[in-house]
Amino acid sequence: MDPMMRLILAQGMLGLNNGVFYAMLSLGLAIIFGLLNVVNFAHGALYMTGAFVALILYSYFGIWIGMSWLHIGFWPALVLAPIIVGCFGMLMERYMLRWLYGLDPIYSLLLTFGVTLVLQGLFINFFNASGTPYPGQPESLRGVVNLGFMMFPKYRLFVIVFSIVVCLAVWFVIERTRIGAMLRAGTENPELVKAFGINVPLMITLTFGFGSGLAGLAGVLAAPIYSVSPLMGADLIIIIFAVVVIGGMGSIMGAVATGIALGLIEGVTKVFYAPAANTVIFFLMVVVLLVRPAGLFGRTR
Amino acid sequence: MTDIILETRDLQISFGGFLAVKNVNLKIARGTIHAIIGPNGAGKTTVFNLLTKFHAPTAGRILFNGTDITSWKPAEIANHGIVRSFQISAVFPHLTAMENVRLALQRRLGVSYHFWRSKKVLESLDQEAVARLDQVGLKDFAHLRAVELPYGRKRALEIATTLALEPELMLLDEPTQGMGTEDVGSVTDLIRKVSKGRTIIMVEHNLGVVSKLADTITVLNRGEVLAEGPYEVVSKNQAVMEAYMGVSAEEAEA
Amino acid sequence: GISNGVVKIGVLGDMSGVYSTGFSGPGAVAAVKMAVRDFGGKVLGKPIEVISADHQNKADVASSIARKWIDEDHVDMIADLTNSAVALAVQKLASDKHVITMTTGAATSALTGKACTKYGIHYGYDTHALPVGTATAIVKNGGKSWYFITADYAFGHALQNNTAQVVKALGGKVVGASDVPLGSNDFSSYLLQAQASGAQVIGLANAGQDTVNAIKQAHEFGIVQGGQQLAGMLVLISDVKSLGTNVAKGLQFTSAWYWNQDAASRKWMKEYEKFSNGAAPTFPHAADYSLTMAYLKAIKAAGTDNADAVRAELGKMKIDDFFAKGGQIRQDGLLVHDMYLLKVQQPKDGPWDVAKVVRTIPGKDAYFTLAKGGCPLVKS
Amino acid sequence: MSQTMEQTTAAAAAPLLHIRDLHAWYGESHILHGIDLELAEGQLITLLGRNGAGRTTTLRAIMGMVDRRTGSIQIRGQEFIAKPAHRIAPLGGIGYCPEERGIFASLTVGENLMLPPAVGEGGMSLEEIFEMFPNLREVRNRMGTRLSGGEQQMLALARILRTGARLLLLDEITEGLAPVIVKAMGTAIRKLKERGYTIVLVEQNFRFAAPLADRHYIIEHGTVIDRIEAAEVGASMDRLNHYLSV
Amino acid sequence: MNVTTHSEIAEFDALSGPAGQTRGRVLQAVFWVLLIGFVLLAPTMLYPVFVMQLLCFALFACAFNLLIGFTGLLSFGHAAFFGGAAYITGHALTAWGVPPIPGILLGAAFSAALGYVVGALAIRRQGIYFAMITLALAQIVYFFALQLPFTGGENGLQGIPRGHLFGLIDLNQTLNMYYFVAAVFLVGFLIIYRIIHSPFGQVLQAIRENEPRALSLGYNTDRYKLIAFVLSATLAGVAGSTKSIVFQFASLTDAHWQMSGEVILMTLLGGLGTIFGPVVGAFIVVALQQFLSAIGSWVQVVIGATFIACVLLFRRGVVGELARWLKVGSL
Ligand SMILES: Nc1ncnc2c1ncn2[C@@H]1O[C@H](COP(=O)(O)OP(=O)(O)OP(=O)(O)O)[C@@H](O)[C@H]1O
Ligand SMILES: Nc1ncnc2c1ncn2[C@@H]1O[C@H](COP(=O)(O)OP(=O)(O)OP(=O)(O)O)[C@@H](O)[C@H]1O
Ligand SMILES: [Mg+2]
Ligand SMILES: [Mg+2]
Repeated sequence: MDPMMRLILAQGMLGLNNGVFYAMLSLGLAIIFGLLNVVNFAHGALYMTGAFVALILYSYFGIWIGMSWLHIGFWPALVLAPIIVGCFGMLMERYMLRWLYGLDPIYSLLLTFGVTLVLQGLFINFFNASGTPYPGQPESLRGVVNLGFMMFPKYRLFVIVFSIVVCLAVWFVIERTRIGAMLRAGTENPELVKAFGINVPLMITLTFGFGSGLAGLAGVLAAPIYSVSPLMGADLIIIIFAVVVIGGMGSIMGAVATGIALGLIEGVTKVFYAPAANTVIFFLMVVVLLVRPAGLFGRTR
Repeated sequence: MTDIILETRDLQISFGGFLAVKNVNLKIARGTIHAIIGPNGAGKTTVFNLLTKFHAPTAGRILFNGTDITSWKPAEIANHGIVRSFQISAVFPHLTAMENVRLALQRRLGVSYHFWRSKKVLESLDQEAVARLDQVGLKDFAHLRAVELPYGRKRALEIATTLALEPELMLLDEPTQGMGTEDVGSVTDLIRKVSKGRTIIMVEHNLGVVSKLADTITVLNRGEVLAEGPYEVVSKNQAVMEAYMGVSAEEAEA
Repeated sequence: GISNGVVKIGVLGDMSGVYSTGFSGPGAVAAVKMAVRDFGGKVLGKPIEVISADHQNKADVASSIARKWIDEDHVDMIADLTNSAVALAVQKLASDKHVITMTTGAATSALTGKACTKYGIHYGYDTHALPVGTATAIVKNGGKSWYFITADYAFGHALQNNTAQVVKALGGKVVGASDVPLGSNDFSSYLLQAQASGAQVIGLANAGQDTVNAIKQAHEFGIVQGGQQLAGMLVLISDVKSLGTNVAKGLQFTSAWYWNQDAASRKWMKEYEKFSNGAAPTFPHAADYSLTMAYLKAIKAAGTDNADAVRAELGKMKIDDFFAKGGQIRQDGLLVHDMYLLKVQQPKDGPWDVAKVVRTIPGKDAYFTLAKGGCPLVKS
Repeated sequence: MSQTMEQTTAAAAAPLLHIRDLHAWYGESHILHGIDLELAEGQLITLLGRNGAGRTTTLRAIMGMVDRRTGSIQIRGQEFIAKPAHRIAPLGGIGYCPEERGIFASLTVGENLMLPPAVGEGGMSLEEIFEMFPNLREVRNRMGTRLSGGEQQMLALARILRTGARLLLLDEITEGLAPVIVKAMGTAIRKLKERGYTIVLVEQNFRFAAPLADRHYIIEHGTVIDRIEAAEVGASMDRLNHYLSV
Repeated sequence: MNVTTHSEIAEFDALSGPAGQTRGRVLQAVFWVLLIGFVLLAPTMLYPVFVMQLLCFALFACAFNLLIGFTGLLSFGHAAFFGGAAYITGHALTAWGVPPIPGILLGAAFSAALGYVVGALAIRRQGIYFAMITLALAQIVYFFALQLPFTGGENGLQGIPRGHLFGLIDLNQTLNMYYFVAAVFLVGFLIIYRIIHSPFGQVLQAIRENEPRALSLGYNTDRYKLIAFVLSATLAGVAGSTKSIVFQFASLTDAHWQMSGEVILMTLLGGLGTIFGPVVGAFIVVALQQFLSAIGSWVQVVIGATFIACVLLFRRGVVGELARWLKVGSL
């Protein structure tokens, strides 16, 4: 194979790897935005929290409870961390955001920004600003797979497949189940859904929890790849915002597709002009804004 | 032949495939009050939005004094004498009544972009602003902020502000909506008073008001013109009775 | 005499970022405090005080702290200054205000080269000294073509340049480089670029967690198995520890000091571990201790904490302790002393015995000469 | 517990729905200016009036879908004025069919049908519903908005019948429907009445409403200006025409 | 169509009758005296560099407030103007030897141009999208600050010479520098005060309160918003330029999104849409950072918690709450 082609494919794989994270995060953001009209700035911080929960479960929890031999590993963390982060999200919705409904959505953006700072600050204090490696990567996912054009770590392959499955599952839940139907109906006409006797406030809380949980899940998946650091969500959230502006908040699938596509574009950009890779998304955003102000999949609200 | 101030030709707009206004042809005669009625969701407000360029029509043309204004911007329309009010009271809540009116007068001075000048230059307009307020009976409230005015007075303020632009053509969207009976009366009188020398297009549900004020009525239904004419004619129209009142032919005869 | 009746040493380091575990951080503060204790807590009858702050690896944060320390708190000497951008900024600012800085964590050779100042001292190692050991050994072993993965700021670029010089001088060549932001957590795409370049050696012109991440991910992507060699240009034993000796096997790196190099060092290591509740020191920590001692001795010898007098005394002193062998602070502010080429080994003497000394590099070979450095002060 | 007993006994005597001096606002617009009405179990009343008179708003105020409301709304003796919107339907056993039908565009017909949770015992089964509205059976998997107006209206009605609600608030269910479907709706409403449902019907189509209703309320400008029993309709035709005519 | 889009930022429901207006005037006078008194006397009581920092941030916050408080636009990318101008001024002074005042003007001109581009793009979308777009565009600026050769990347621009004012007054003297900064601040503050109280300011307020209505009165609202954006960006640039001279430093911190967040906090804390609020807010935040620096990275936690408290408990901010409490219209 032509070495250039090889490199493009290889960077594309890494881009896909990033893309599934973008997809999962913008998915959660879109779900929350759809129902609550809240742009959750803390989404990146929740992602980071998810990664830390995994790290704590593995490396610290045992010590805290005086059983230093205890390491709660990756698989349990994959379940526990989203639940913990989801619960945190629900508390946040229930005790903070709820007071801001009906006000300009800018306030909820600012509130979640504040939450972001607090979470970041706390984790910096307890774990310092640099990354801590996550040692709990499961044995079964160690090693590489030969893709023909590159050696690709098994774990990353797992992340790509798993995330796509999660996105599809979320899509399925939202598009094909009764709960999803309630959510969609609530997005369209919350008043009427309330009039049917559905506890919309509770539904909102649970949805927020679910969206947050997705961020937490992405965090756990990221932990073994990137070292776990308090700032890991900070730069990501801005990229996710750009993804959202490009894709529009229109559809669940739109969020996922845009996320993955942008990851790929970013990856391939690395081949040609690496320094621009971090910014190519923002340039794309400008172009999309000029051509389609409502975003690719957006409807104006 | 009457003098036509505003004309629409096959005006049409669709929202994501839904035709909210279809093939509407209006001819508004200068100096008249023209009412648009129709069931909720018939497209009345949307027609207003089209006329004042808050929406761009998907098809059709709008002519104002014979000029094609279809592609103009909202601000331009206003500057050429077409001014609208809104279905829900539209004032600047934290400005005083006087400042509200003054904002409409201010454009005349041509200083609106002057960010380096003191707003004292605007004081030359105060007298006229108060006079305008007087016209709608708000003189005594000139220094209250709009948010503190009762609902009916806010509508009056809105009309005063609109008038201050000396519009050739005024568009009023449900001017009496949400008012007590007394207020309805006074606003009706007010509209009659200010209609002298200008053209008014209004949307109104209150047929009492419409019958008292309107020279011509257009009935919209599902985005289409159902009937048009003076009150006496329209109110006898069979289609209108059915669509608007839901009274069927036999019943009307009965 | 002593200004304000107290000698104040400010430890301005990275207390929470990428360099807080190996180079700087609480470990550096501990080393300085231990030196003060060992000196007796007083100099010329006046108390010695140590204050510290976190510069967050931001040069602007560092300079405003330094400015305040000097203006308001009357700090006499600023130590540590890990992070080259920080060190360059603070050294200039402090010298303008006649305050001595003794940089140790930062590596760029510009500190005593173009950017040298009257009161700035660079103590421990620099980007010139590092590749002399490591790169020479690798090129001589056949690693002729290099690709750099470089931390994108003063330090990384200096290290890359200095290394490239060594490589070229020995007949090797540089085929490319990727600049990576400090504290990046994903090196995979840069590693792939490096792999695609076909270079024999991937030189890591970075430090701390960055180096660790890069090496780890290179293993993850099978790059080492693919036949390319990794060369960490600045590696601490704590990095080797966190990589594990399996991943780090065969790695050679240059260090200013190794705790197991002689009896004095082993003894100091024990003391330090006791003083800091079991934390093991890295070579910058040892340097922090050594420079504090040197500074206090200079005050004692000068009989004052006046910067000019102390600086002059420091230049005259022979620096020869467990850390610096045959050391001398030159006019440009550089401490010249012996360096060591280490090679990773399976631990023998306890968990921290992760390497052995392969070669001692005499100070005069490791560091540039006064003339070559380009320090404007040196002309006369 | 004795209190609940009292309430139940009281409810038997009192009307099922009893509204007194109901005011409602959208934002600052004061839309309802004191509505009074009542109806007993099994009765059907209509709210008549011109466009914009406030009939829809009356129903929305009952459902808690206005920005502010005052006065009293009692259902089976229980006060609802302060209840949050999502508690009203289950507590009162109410089914609400909104003016614009409220079919959710992003849901299929089946999902629309299954969306409202049960609010009481004895809701109709799907079988019964498809028997009543055979058209719906064929379009089950279509998206909600791809239905004809008539089908949408049937769906809107059908989905609240599924919930077991016994008090139905129906807003202009014949609006924009072909005569044949209007007829079908009429049959459906009659059947419901026979089954003992209590119904509030907002209608423009007096001909449709007249034969079904026990009583008519005329609303204008947010208040009830007249009330005509079914038996008096013939005698009051002039009055009615006056209220309703253009 | 929903036309009730006026933003609820700084929603005063306090009554301000004629009594309230006189009280308001008196109070404004008090604030003016306090402010000018503080600016003149501060260096005798406080560390001058600290006060200079305060003033730079106060000006930055006031410039930002012009946009959010008086136009209703939340920009989440104002650091781009602050930091961008700092770099330009720093470069002009260092590389071209430009004197301080032309240097600041250059920085401001750059910010104005940048503000025009960013503003023109961002006003294509409203509300929350506006915020996200400004944030993303600021990220591009950050990227350039990191990549362009003259900015010094992560090192920043160091050792910017303070130079001499009119070739005479040596700004390396702390007090000279101080009074120069004080003058820049006061001039900037006066300009903002004037803009707010100009015919243009009236239109801005109208747009903030009810944009469709302003449009129907014939105001080209997009144009006004854009001009306001450019003005705000320019003044933010002046603040950034001045800060770069004070600290002799231009760095990525100045252009980072966290800086955009901080300026929002200052403004919110002091009171959106108030005249003196941003100054008070800036003082509180800078002082907090200064005095809390002893507890290290807890600063961020405290700042974040302040943010939350502010949004939940006193959205009007310190000065806004004070105005409401004293029942005066605006301060
Ligand atoms: N921006 C929009 N996007 C999509 N649909 C719209 C939009 N604006 C109006 N519509 C739809 O167009 C139709 C006409 O609405 P319009 O507001 O013009 O009615 P109206 O006659 O003014 O009614 P009302 O008397 O209730 O004010 C409605 O079905 C409405 O839902
Ligand atoms: N969301 C709203 N905000 C403000 N005013 C409203 C709103 N909805 C309705 N209105 C106004 O309230 C008044 C009463 O409306 P309502 O919909 O109750 O009338 P209706 O009697 O049901 O007439 P229709 O035949 O049009 O359905 C009207 O003037 C209408 O414009
Ligand atoms: Mg309307
Ligand atoms: Mg209705």
